[in-house]
Amino acid sequence: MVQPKHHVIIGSGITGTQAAITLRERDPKSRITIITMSTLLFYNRYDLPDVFRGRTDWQSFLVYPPSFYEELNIKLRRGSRVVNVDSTRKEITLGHKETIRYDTLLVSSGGRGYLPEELVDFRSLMHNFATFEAAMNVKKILPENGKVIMLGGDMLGLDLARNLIQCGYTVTVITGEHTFWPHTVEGNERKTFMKALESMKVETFDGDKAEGIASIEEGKKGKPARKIIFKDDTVLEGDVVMPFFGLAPAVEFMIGSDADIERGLLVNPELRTTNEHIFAAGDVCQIWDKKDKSYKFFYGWKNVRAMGEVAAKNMTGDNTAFVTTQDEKLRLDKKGQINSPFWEYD
Amino acid sequence: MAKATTKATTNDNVKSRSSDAGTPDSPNIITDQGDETIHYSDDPRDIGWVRENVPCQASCPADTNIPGYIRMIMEERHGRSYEINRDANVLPGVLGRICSRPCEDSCRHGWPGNGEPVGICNLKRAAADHKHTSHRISESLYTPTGKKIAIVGAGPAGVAAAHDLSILGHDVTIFEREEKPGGMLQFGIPEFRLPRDILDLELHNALRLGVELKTGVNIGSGMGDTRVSGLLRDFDAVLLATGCMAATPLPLKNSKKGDDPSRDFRDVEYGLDFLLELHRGEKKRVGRRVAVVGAGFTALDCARMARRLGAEEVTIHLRTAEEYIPVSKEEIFETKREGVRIKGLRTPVGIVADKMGRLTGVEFAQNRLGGWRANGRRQAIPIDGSEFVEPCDTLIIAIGQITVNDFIDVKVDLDRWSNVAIGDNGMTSVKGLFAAGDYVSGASTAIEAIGHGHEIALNLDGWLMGGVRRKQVVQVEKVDKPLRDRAFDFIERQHMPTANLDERFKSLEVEAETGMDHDLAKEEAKRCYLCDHKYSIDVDGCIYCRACIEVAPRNCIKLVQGVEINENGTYGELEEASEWNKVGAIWIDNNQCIRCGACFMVCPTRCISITRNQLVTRDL
Amino acid sequence: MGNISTKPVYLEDKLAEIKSDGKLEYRSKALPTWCPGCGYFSISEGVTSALNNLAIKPKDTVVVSGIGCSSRFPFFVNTYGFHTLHGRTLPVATGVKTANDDLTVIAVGGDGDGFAIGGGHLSHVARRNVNITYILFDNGIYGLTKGQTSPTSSLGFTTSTTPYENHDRPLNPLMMMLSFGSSWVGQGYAGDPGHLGEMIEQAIAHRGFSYLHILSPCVTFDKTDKTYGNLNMQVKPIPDDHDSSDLMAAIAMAQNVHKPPLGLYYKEDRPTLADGLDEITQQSGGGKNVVTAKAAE
Amino acid sequence: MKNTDIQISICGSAGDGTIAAGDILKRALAKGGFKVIAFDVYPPEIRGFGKCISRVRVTTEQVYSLKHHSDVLVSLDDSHAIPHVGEVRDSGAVIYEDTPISGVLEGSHISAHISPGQIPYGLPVREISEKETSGNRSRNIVALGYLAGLIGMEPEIFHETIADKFRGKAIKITDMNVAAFDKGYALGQKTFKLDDVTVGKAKKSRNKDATITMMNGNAAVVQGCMDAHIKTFFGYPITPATTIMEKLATEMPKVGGRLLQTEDEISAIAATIGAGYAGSRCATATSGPGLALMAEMLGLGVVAELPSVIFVSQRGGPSTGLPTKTEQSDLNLAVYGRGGDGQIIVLAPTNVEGCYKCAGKAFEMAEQYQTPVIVLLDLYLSNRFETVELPKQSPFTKTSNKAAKKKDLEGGYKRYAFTKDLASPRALPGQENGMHTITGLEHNELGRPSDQPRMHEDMSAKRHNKLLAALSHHDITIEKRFGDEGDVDVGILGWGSNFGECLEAMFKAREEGIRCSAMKVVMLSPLPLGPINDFMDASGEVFVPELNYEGQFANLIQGATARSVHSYTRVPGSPMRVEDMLVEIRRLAKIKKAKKIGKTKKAKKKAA
Repeated sequence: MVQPKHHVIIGSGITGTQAAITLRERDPKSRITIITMSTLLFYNRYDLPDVFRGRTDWQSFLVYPPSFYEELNIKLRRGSRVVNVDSTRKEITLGHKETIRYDTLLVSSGGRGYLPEELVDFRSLMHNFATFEAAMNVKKILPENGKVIMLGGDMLGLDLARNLIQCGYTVTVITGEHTFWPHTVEGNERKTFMKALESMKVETFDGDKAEGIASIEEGKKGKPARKIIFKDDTVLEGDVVMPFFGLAPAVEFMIGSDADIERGLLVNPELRTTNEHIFAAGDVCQIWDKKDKSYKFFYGWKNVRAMGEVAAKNMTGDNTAFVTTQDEKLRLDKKGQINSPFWEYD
Repeated sequence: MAKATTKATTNDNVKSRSSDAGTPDSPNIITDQGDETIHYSDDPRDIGWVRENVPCQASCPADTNIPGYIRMIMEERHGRSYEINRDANVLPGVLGRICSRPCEDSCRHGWPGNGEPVGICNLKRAAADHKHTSHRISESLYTPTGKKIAIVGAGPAGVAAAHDLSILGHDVTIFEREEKPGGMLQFGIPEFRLPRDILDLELHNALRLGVELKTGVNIGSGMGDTRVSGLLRDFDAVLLATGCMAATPLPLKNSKKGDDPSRDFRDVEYGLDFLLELHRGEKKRVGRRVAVVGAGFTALDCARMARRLGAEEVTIHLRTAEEYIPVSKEEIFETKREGVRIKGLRTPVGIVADKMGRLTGVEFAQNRLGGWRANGRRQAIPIDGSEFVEPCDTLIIAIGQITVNDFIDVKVDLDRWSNVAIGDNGMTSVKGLFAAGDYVSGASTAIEAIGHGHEIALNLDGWLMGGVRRKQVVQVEKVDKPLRDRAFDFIERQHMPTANLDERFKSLEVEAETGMDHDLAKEEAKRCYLCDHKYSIDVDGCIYCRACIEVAPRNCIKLVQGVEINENGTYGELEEASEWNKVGAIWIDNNQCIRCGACFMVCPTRCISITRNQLVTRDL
Repeated sequence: MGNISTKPVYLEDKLAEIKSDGKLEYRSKALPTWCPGCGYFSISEGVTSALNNLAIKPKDTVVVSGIGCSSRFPFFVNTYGFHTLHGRTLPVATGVKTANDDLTVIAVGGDGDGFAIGGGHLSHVARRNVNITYILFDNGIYGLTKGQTSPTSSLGFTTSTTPYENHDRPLNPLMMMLSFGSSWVGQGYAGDPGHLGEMIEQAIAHRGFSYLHILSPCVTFDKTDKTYGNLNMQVKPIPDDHDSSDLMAAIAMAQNVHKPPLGLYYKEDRPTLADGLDEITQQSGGGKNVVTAKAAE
Repeated sequence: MKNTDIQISICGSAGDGTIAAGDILKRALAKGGFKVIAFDVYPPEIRGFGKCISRVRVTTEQVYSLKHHSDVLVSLDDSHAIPHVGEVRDSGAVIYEDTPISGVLEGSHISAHISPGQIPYGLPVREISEKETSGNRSRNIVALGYLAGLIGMEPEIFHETIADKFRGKAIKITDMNVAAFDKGYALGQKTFKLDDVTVGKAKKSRNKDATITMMNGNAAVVQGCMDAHIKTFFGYPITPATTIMEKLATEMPKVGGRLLQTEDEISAIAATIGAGYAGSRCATATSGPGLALMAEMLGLGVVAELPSVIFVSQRGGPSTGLPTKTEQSDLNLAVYGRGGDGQIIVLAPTNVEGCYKCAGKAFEMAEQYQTPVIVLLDLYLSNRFETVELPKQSPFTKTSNKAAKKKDLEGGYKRYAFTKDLASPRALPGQENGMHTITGLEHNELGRPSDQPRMHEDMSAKRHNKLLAALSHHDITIEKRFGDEGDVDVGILGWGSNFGECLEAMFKAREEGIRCSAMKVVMLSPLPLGPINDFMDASGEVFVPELNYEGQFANLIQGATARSVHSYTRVPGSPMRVEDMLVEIRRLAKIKKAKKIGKTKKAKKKAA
């Protein structure tokens, strides 16, 4: 008897989950395992700003109930960190030293917030917004009508910013090269969008003009909890400092495998890595663009879900190429407010 | 199970202990006269054990006794620690700053599941920093032999060889082209990584045993040059250690002469020359936007130096990616922290200049990654038609160095890479002419050069004296009880303190890394597993009670029924047994053992022993 | 005791030696379930070595035990075994031996099993001189029931049933067995496996009732009294000039409970139970002994 | 505020400190004012590698048994805990080691078995333990601390309990364990809590005359003995009764009592009866195998009419059986297990508080009726922890001896005189003019051997009938009914430790609309037939669940009442599953309904 194939997916986000659903459709008898560091089942991180509107029950964020995984016979390994992938033995080692064999592997571990190296020393004074737990943590410490200082200001951050403002908080974005990431906005266009930001009541502060951040410190008693000191001696105060410098792919566990890495995992348009049994999809991969002759990241909900589906198809014998379906332009809506395809999801 | 064929010959090697007590080769000898506490062995299984079980030492090109010196820091005997270093490498304070640290890549503490490697290099520096101000260097000198040796080049290989040869009783003269000794250390490494006072002091100490240093002497065939043929006539032996002091050229489009754009464009120069000129005292300037091409330490040094010289945007362009370049993660992090950006998958193909001939940008081709090269690096393959331009004002090319052979006026055989060919003992095709260091191997690291100088010196001595005078054996020495605590294993790797960014950019001399203080170094030293300690079970005294297995922190003590023996006589995998009647022995798997000592403490029949196994060189 | 020499030991040499030796044949497949570090491991090693050295085949060996940690023993050796009831080891062993003289019967048990609940049987099996070996694992505590006082617990020893110190004077098993008429009495120590193995070998080789007393620490419930640390300092070898046929000298030596001498105390050759039974058979004018007849075939 | 009802299971290998962790947990929570029911399962091995589970149910209101589903599972050993992951309810927590020593094969780590509805909490237990204590022995405490921190229990009560636990050991040991607890606690507090297990406030008791404590059945027995002024105790260790002797060994000397560990059970019961003869309040404790050994000596107790109390904690049998598993299969041995007509009094408490009452009352009855009294517990009850309210003042007499008075002694003292209440005045050694001889032989009123047929008949009747007076004993609940009053569809007749499960099942059945009540029978010999018959009259169907194979109690009832019951027997070695009992109750309720309808139809037919 032929053993059913074991498809292993690293990452339980939209990409991984979509891939698992497609895999189950196409290969009903296979074993499917999703490995994730999260202790929660899949939820949309786009929903997280709702935390500030008082939606604090984690169960309400779940996209699928627990029974969904049982019905589709998808094994979930939560709280599990992948530490190594041995592509010759086709084995994954988890942080708790368990090894898992795979027949095909999909890496959809996504990206994590990038923090410029010169700010690393101040990491303990900042709050991220990557997970439900992190979001709840910010909600807990942010006083009513409190002030958030946002560094960088990528589109994830700006989404949070507009939500925070609607909830009565104030937000100051320290702008710089990562503002509007992943969109590239330059020259006059940038000026327009900056203005639009202000019309959305997002305060901005030009970080480059102030020669960059010299240090981040704890605020004095009775004062806001954080202060940012710039090299030109400007000081900004706020209750919470949050970095939003775009995403860096989470690939460190793939270094021992023979899948190529530049910043992310390098894949062809069929989302295959340089190892025939390993695929990558979502924010973790750089896809070869024949036209531009370069490896490109594709962000946004529509893109990464499509990637999950494409990868799953190709893992089960298809040869579909990923084509982006998402408009990548930053735009203004009728009210003159910023809108981004990056913010759109079903 | 592989059957063992080698039989122990250890009895023949047991020598009287008293004659060795107190010699620098055998530190910490237990002087208790009661039972046999020191044993010497040249059994390949014992030598193999040290080689396999002390991975840091095995991977050190200079064969530094790393657990030995780290243990001394733990005991706060920094001077002794420094001397153990000096046995293998005469420039501990220097290497403690700039070593490429192959040892840390192999450190047991960094093996999967064990955490991060021990900060071996930082500790080396700590030993140098914290030794007593009136520290006494110990050298054990041999009787003068009356032999004269000339060494060409006062770089790390030459200095290491000169030091060893002078100890062995020979008269040594070094000829150096520059005004100061040190070679690449003196001229190729920025001061923010290596302060010159440290370098000068250690060079002085290495050579002050009677080595004659002649600087400003050009060896060559031109007017006023000293000739190699002449040296061969005047000396009993000549050692060439001139290093790799020429930059590898990078041919680029739009460069008139095709192969060397630095000659056509003022804003294009080679990283090696950039640093050499800077350190010879020339004033160097860079533009606002600097592009550095290259993936080694030199590229990073140039980029960081460019930032110090006022460049605002400095980018290092890699052919492959960060993951695959031979530079430590800390170094990359510090470089990025200083504002340098690193971009991958691009090969420079051309120069873009304005009408005035001023550089305005570099043209790159997008790469894809290819297979692995023999040296463990990744291949990068440019993609046709993918060219793009990155604007910049200065281009620094740091893609490698090559050797130059045109100074030799005697005919010497070269290998296929145009490096000088040497035999097993380091001698070239010309009798009495030896070569060592980068000059032989091509551009490598300081520690490799020192290791090679050390090795060639011993061979050269053998050749001069008509036979090898010393031999490496394993010194097995009893240790009374475990020297570590399990809690030590949970200490996080201590980070090297660094100067803050403002401070660093104040002048070119400010050292970026400020050194570990006494306590920090001791804390880090505690992390060392002391891999030279061997825990063994005396099977005859073992009652198979598994008390040791019960307390073991990992799967390190096993019920075994067999063992693989490798071809070189060392041990391979242990074959475990799960059935009681198959259990031949309970044995400590040295690959897993982290020397925590828990087993030793619980053994009811006291059949577990600890020995310190060190490679020592003994006179024959 | 332990390798204090720094001379390296090579595993493959050792494994080859152990494999060719044959001792492993006497072990069961299952790993012993005694607490790691238990002295009983040492005894187990000793018994298997002894049987191997004496070339007594596993099939010809029966190990009988009662209840207690030590009585798990039959499960860990590859011989015939009988795990009976608390204290009733010796009568069962007598029955086995009486039924078939050709078997080597080894009774094993602990201090509680042998000297408390089963104490009544000791004197009788000794005076009858049943040709069996009784190996007494003395850890001075009840291990299986998690640490109560035993008949050999020291004065002043605190256990869960003697929380205010034990005031019952401990038995002197060696003196008892000497006085009961054991024809072979010796003492070993689990912490000295080499010597212990030799003693077990001699005890099994003896024709008649042999009683071997073994001092063996309970690493789980006795952290203060009969520990390896304490016993290591106390035990000493029997002097070379001791005459093992001198019962009074042996009894005198058995008095030394603070520095327990290790070795053979007393040995005497005299008719066994089976000899007596054979004699009665003859006296009664009956036929040949059935057991012996079987063995003769 | 929501009532607290949490069940925590800690599962590990013997030697992992599983039971110790559970012990600290329940003691601390009882100290915090909660009601606690707890039961441990541990292996028969020495320390070996067997499975241990400690289950603790913590509630605000009194409950009667453990739940089938736990809210939290703590794994100290995955190989043992994996089969128990399924017992954690949805949205419950699973706490486990996520940094094991060595590599494991796919599926051997517990995280592979946690269902999507359960919440995983991995933590480096061993590392933290080794970091804090340089050893791995405090893994259990670290995990406990984590648990406490995660669900928000007060750390102080744990600190105190840990200090209590390690009292008598080096201070360093306590400190290290407290540190290990705190490290785990801090981590637990820091962990983002996703399960819905929460601790509410505990209720404070209002009874001023009672002390609230948490103890197991064996400890309650000991407390009963102490409050009843026990004087002597002789015993021999045997699971699961040993802890009675261990505790008494600590307590009795404090009030001048004497305890001796004898060489075996034969000796223990002999000494107990000897002490009884001398007038001392005395007892022994054992389990099935020991009781079997005592049978002969108990016969002597019966015929000699001497008081003795024997605490018997049953385990799985027969023979050595299942030493560490619970069962109710020594009923026959306790009630019938003697040579000759050897009726004695047998009491079977149903909960921990009952253990206390029965223990104290057993001494009174033994003296009053001059007989051995067996108090029949089982491993489940012996080791089950509950919070109990114990009276501050001892409710027991110092002695209930029917002492021989001056007039009894005049003119030849009759040790076995036939009297109105059938218990003869008893003279004690040392009492003037009371000298007599005790024998196991049948005897006359004077105590002298007699084999006269009439004497044997009269003495047999005396020994039998004097015990019937115990049925009207005012101080002890011989039987008690719970649930619906009046006629019910299903009546549950329960005994011993299993009655807690009976109650839970009864309450659940009532929630489902079944008319149901439960009655416990505490005195098994002599049997309170009157109330039992009344209960059976009121019950449509009589359901008798018990943990033995033969239905020993059902047989006892059926034999004594000549009426049939629905016997329901299980021998899993563990407590009965309430869910399983409920299935049976539903079935019986349907039978009852069918009968009713049948009856009505018949009646209608008749009428027609």
